[in-house]
Amino acid sequence: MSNTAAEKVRTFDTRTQAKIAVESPLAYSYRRSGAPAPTAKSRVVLRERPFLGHLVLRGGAIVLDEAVREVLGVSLPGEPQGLVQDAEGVRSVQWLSPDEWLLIVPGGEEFELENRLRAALDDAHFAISNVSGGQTLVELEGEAARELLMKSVIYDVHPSHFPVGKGVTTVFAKATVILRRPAEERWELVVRRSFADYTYRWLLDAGEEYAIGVAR
Amino acid sequence: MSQLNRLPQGGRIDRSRKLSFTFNGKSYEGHAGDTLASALLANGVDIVNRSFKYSRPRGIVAAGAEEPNAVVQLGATEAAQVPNVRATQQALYEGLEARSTNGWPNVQRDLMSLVGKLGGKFMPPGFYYKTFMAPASLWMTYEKYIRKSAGLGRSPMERDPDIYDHLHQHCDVLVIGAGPAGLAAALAAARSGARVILADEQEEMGGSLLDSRELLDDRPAEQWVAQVLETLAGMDNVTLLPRTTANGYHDHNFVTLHERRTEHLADTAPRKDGRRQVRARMHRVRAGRVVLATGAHERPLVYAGNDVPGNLLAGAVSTYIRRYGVVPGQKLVLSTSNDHAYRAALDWHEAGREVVAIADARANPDGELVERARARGIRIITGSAVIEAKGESRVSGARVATIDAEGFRVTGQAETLACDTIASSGGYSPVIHLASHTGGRPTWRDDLLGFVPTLVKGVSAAGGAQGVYATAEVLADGVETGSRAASEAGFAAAPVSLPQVAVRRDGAAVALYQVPHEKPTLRAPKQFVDLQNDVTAAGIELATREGFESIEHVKRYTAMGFGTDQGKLGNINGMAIAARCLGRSIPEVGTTVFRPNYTPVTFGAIVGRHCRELFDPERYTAMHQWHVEHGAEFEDVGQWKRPWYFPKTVNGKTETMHEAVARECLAVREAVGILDASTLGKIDIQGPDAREFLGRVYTNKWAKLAPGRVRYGLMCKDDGMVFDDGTTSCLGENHFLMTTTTGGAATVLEWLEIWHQTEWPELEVYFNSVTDHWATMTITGPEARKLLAEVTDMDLDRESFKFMDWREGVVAGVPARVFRISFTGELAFEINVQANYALHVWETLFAHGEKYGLTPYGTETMHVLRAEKGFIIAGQDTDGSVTPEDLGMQWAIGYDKPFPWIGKRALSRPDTARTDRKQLVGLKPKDPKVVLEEGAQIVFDPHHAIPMPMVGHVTSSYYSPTLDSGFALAVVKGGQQKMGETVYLPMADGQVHEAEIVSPIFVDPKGERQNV
Amino acid sequence: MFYIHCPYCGETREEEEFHPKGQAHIARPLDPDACSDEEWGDYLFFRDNPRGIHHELWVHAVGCRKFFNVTRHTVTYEILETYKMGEQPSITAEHPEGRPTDAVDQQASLRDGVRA
Amino acid sequence: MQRYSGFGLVKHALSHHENWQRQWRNPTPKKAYDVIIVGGGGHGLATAYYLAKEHGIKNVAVIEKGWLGGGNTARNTTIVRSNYLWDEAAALYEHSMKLWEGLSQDLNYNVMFSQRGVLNLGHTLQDMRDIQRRVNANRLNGIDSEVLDTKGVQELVPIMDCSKNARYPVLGASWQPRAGVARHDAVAWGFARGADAHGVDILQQTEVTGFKIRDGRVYGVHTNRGDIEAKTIGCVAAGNSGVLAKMAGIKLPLESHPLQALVSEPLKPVLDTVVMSNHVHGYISQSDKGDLVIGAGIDGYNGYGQRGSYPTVEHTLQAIVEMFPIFSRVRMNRQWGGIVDTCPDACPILSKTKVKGLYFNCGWGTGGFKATPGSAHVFAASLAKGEMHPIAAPFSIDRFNTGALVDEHGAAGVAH
Repeated sequence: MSNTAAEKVRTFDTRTQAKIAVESPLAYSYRRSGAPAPTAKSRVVLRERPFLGHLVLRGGAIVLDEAVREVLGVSLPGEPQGLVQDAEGVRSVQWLSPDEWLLIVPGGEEFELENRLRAALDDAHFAISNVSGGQTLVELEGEAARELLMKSVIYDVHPSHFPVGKGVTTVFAKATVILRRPAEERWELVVRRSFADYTYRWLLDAGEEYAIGVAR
Repeated sequence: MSQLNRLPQGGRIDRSRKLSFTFNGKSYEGHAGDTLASALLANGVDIVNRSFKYSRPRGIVAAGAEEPNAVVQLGATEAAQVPNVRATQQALYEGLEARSTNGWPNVQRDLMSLVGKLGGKFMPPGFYYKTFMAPASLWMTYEKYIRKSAGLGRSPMERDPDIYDHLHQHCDVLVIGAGPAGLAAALAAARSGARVILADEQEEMGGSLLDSRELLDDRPAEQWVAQVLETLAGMDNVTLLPRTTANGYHDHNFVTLHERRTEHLADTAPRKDGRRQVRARMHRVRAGRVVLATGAHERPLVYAGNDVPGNLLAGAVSTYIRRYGVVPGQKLVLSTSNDHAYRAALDWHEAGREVVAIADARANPDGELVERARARGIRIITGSAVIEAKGESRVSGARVATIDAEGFRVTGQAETLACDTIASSGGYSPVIHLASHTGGRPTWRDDLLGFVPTLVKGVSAAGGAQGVYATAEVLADGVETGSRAASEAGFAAAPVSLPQVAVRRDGAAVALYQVPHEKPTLRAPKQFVDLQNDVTAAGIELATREGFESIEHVKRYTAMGFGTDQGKLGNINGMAIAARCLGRSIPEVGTTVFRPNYTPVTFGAIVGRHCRELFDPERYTAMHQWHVEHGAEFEDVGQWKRPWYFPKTVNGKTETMHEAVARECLAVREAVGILDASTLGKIDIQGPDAREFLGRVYTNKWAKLAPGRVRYGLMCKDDGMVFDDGTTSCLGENHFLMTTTTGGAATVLEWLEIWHQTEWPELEVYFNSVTDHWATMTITGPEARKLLAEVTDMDLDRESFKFMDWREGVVAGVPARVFRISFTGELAFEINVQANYALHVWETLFAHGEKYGLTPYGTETMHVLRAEKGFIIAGQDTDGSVTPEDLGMQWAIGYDKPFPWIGKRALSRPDTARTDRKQLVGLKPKDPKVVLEEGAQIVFDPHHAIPMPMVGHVTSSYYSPTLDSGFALAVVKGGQQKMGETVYLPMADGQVHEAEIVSPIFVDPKGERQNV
Repeated sequence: MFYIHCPYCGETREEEEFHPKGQAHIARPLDPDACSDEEWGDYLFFRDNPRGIHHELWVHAVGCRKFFNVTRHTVTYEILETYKMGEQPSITAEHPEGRPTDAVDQQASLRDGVRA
Repeated sequence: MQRYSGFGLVKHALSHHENWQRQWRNPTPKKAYDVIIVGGGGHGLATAYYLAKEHGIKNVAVIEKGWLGGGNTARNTTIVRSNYLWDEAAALYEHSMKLWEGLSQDLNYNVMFSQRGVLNLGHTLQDMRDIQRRVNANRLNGIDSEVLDTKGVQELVPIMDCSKNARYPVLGASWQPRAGVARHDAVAWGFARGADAHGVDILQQTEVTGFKIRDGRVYGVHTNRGDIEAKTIGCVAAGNSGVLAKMAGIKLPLESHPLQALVSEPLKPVLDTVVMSNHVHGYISQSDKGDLVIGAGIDGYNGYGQRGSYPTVEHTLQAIVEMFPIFSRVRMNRQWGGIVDTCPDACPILSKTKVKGLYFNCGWGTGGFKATPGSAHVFAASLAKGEMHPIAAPFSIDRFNTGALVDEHGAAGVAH
């Protein structure tokens, strides 16, 4: 055991560089329910972005902001429902609660990011939990994406109420999702792994009206 | 017989499109744009149903949601059956098949009507309560026959082929009703830029303007409607929902709008572009402001024989003529208390049919419409009313007589006028239903002779819904209300121009509800108040005579207003009659309270997509696919699907559960088994006060748990009762990983948060769920170490990796945390890996495990193995009334911990401190072949008479292949002090099992096997 | 169905995102062992049940997961205010139109406020 | 009292129903009574009835602020059963069941008690363990109760989806054949008529505004129609009990919650038994009029508004359609809410208080209607004797301090 010393928090890289079969949370769903390919008639297209790095960051906004700026180069969204992305649009920080943020980064970056944040935060009272294996990101695009969301989430997704750069945790059918709008034409659902199949089947069912397609 | 009542022209129907349909098996034709009711009237169908109680023939009375009689069964196939469809609200479509809901052998000649005729007299309200009491034993037999006559339509007996859904809508202003007030309000609100939803229950928007005689800007009103609708349809901020009924108004401006998307097309939703369409959609609307523009319902007059087919509402007559081009008869008598109803006579006259007379209750009617009728030479009998309709299956005459000014007595000789149709109007009742759904009690206004809604914050009413009836005023009211709603929602009003409408001079109406008859009410021919429930004026009088004085009592005793029309026609009349009987005013008798729904809504629409496989989420672990492929039977644990057992099929024979579990158990005890334990809740706890926090929420001590070590913990509520348990590992000095039961994961996380957020915010600690991040597989059994050693280079030595230690390493190429904890009593390693790699690790273990006899096992085997060791399952061996002491877990209670941990104080209450509480013990059946029933009750004296004092029950019981015997865990009063004593379990089949109270640990009491 | 303003999210959200958790401002006795059985029973089980203004604890369960207080009328169901843990209500049964400002200012310390 | 019978009905019909008498009087309050019952719902009226009939105490007033039987008696889903888990609760409900079985004849008022049987479904292995535990306990307590497997359930209710394809397949059920439904309003009216016939004054539209208490003893009430005295007062006011208790300076461990129910449009008979499911959360029966009578869960917040939240209704109908897919096209006619006073252990309070002479009978949660005659019978005996009846004794308020709860949560759930 390497950490029997008085280490305060034990970090752990759960990812391997080895060539090992990985299964996204929707892998079972594709096999079970299929994945209709998008066609010209598809008014909404679903696409999973699997294997990203997901970190939950807890702590006070002021302290965390400094560290996030330093490490990620973006400022922490201090206002509720805020979602910010880095210049490349591949790393994001989302407000989840007054002391909780979700960081999503390209897969494989999360462990180093955690360590750098920990170093930057040093003695502050904070917590970082790696949840990369526990959730997946599902994108919805297309003219009917918003109406499909209206069938699914209780939150108001009208553009006047849900501009780009917003994200909320809300009720999706009988599950919970994090819903984000990173771009004008794109919505993202952050879905818990064990609910992913339910969410997928719901979207396929509710999306039938719009000839939903699944991009893989 | 082909549409004999259809006018050669007029109406909004599409005469180029003929639609054929059947009613009671007979074929008819109608037109696109017809309702089923208008098509039936066009074809001269008088009797559409038989009444509920007296089996009297009934015809169409109204043209909308208030129709009480024309309730039919729809559907061409079994699965497409729809019971209780109001013909007045059902659009006609090609091939529609409808039937009456009552009448045997058919609606024309109903044998039950004999019962009604003869027995009607013996069936006053409350008659069930007064009879069928002797002998008591026969009630169930009586009831069987009473039930046979119950109900209107019938349920389909096959699964619904259609689908339904919900749309979560949010808007600034929701306008309900697209008549003149609603259109004006929507236009005004929309112009201000607010997000507006306009919903209307009818096939077409426009409401009363669609059959209006009035000109708006010198054009027919319907042209103005078309123009406004076109404007609204072109605005981005407006959603138009025709065929959409606001059926429920809920707190804080939450409104359910039921949109019928395909019911006007077919009885089963047709496909569109090869894809399914939803039959109905429920819009769940959260509105900033709500405008009720729901209009008013006309009240019929209550006179003898007013239920005979051919009695209609005056307004309905106009609607059928003007909107559908149908005159529902040849000779009309109109009975009215107001001017507006004169439209019926004028329309009838213009249609070229005979208006026999107008009986006007007023002494000197002189309004504009009255004058117009006079000018056409229509006979007007003032100060009079139709006191009785003659005829049985169709009106054959109207008895008209003069009545006194109060409308209480017949003052003159009745004259019988030959006619086939009687239209009546007793005035108008604002449609206040939605406003009363949230508890607002309406207010009676004598000037309007009706109730107006009492409105809560955020809602307003416009037009007829608040008793404003003149078109010009209605339009102005609509604009004003719409603008105000938008401005309250934060949008500046924009100008809206109103059309010019000539102001009609109307005379004052008089109050008339029940029309007098020469005979007193109890002796007069039946005067119906609630047609659907066969409630008569006499019934109401009788109820008041028997002491039922509040309108709530009267309604319940007579069943008035409990029909599918919810008393839209009858309630005010009924209240007026009750008030008169009691010598009180209408508001003194009570007010009328309506509940959702405004009109009934199919369960399917309310359920939406939350049915069949989407009824409730099924949660899966990362290894689910493997379990399915390997034939697992699943157990529902919360929302999770967990493998229950893995039956093997050999030579076409599949193992029973008993066989599979025995095999799985032996594999673990003798070789090695593997369990998918991913569903256990996992909470990552970080912070300098994490340890202190654990000490407060667990009953046992945490101060000294070192990194690398794991401990079992028990959680109580502050009443001292156990509610969850699990192991918690120390990952670092300030870092712990807590596990919970599968079902308790969310509850425990919220439990930690509520204590942290509300009681101990000063503790520096954070909790995050990592349940889904990790997949957990437990390999357990004597061969577990050897197996694991094949796929890892971790040091698995028993000295360096002890029982209740955890270590990091790489398993099957994947970074893993491995915990040496055991729920089976065998050597065990719980391997946690990031879930995305889980299937690979699982399969790798199998690739190496065959030679060791690696056997997958499910929850059933897990239960047997843990029970053999006396390990509890929270929720199975506990039920919210069991303390840690009751469980014999004194070792897990830190009485001397400094902080008064949750649950501690309650343990010293008199009842929780008793020594004869029910305590967890083992039970060994005297006959080893017996597996006691879980839930079997335990007694000390099996010969005691019933009721027999029970001293406990079996909480867990299994056959143990290891012991080759049944064994059980149980709670028994004072059980911990009764080791070796015999208890009895008297069973339903008469057998009484005997069992010995023993320690709950059946296998390896010293715990040596898990320590190897 | 309620429309509830979450003081932490700064937005009014659907009731389905929230769970009611009983009466607000129930503090666990600091020294349980010093409590009589009656006092402990009172703490565990006895709650106000007013017909009128009531202070309740809710959690934004499907949202920010924060607990907060709701002042609500139990007959009209009108929500009069919501406020964070540690804060005191400004609207009470005694002051249905709002407490005088000096009373509001007398916020208890964070710890006491949260607990009571 | 004018006795009701089929023969009487014919006689009245021949006289055009002009000679029916009032079912109860509308008396003027007297200055004093031997006993006052506060609350004119089913339980209160029945308490007065049994006081007069069984204990000869006829100088009794029932004080009702609205109309008799206008509270939960008029708003429940009419299920009557006695298959409760714990001995104390089982004894109480079974006592009630036995009274139900002769109630129509006793009252000479047909309350239409229909013993069509109640099924409590099990959908998980733990459900089935709980069912077995409860049925075994019922049996040894002398209550008819048996465990059915899926096939047995399907035979009783052919229209239910008992297939393995269901999200939560039906694994079995408990079955109480003597259980059933009754006509709720008739129960209040029958007891009112019976009590009135024995001389009880039913004072409607009379609101208690306070208690007259001296030296720790109650001796009357203040009402909007003046003071009325009595040395023994029983409060049977369901959701309003807490408000009354507060007037007497007593605390009760009660919370009043909305409990919603709904009915479909009337249908031809299709469901002959009562089906209840705690797991998927819904219960259903079909009334003699043909309505499907459906009960929902309790809303989690306190509320006196006689309405709850819409999602509760949605979840209930989802459960109903899950169990009965053929009802998808049936329509919901009406929904409403009652106010149920719930105790922390899902059991009622039948208890003396610290104010001598003042008794409370409340906290029935979802169990009130079925308990009506039994609750009233033992409460009347307690008021008459000044000592709690043995069946009532375990339901004292003290249990919340001693910890001797009768926890029916596991067994009751949403069950009604």
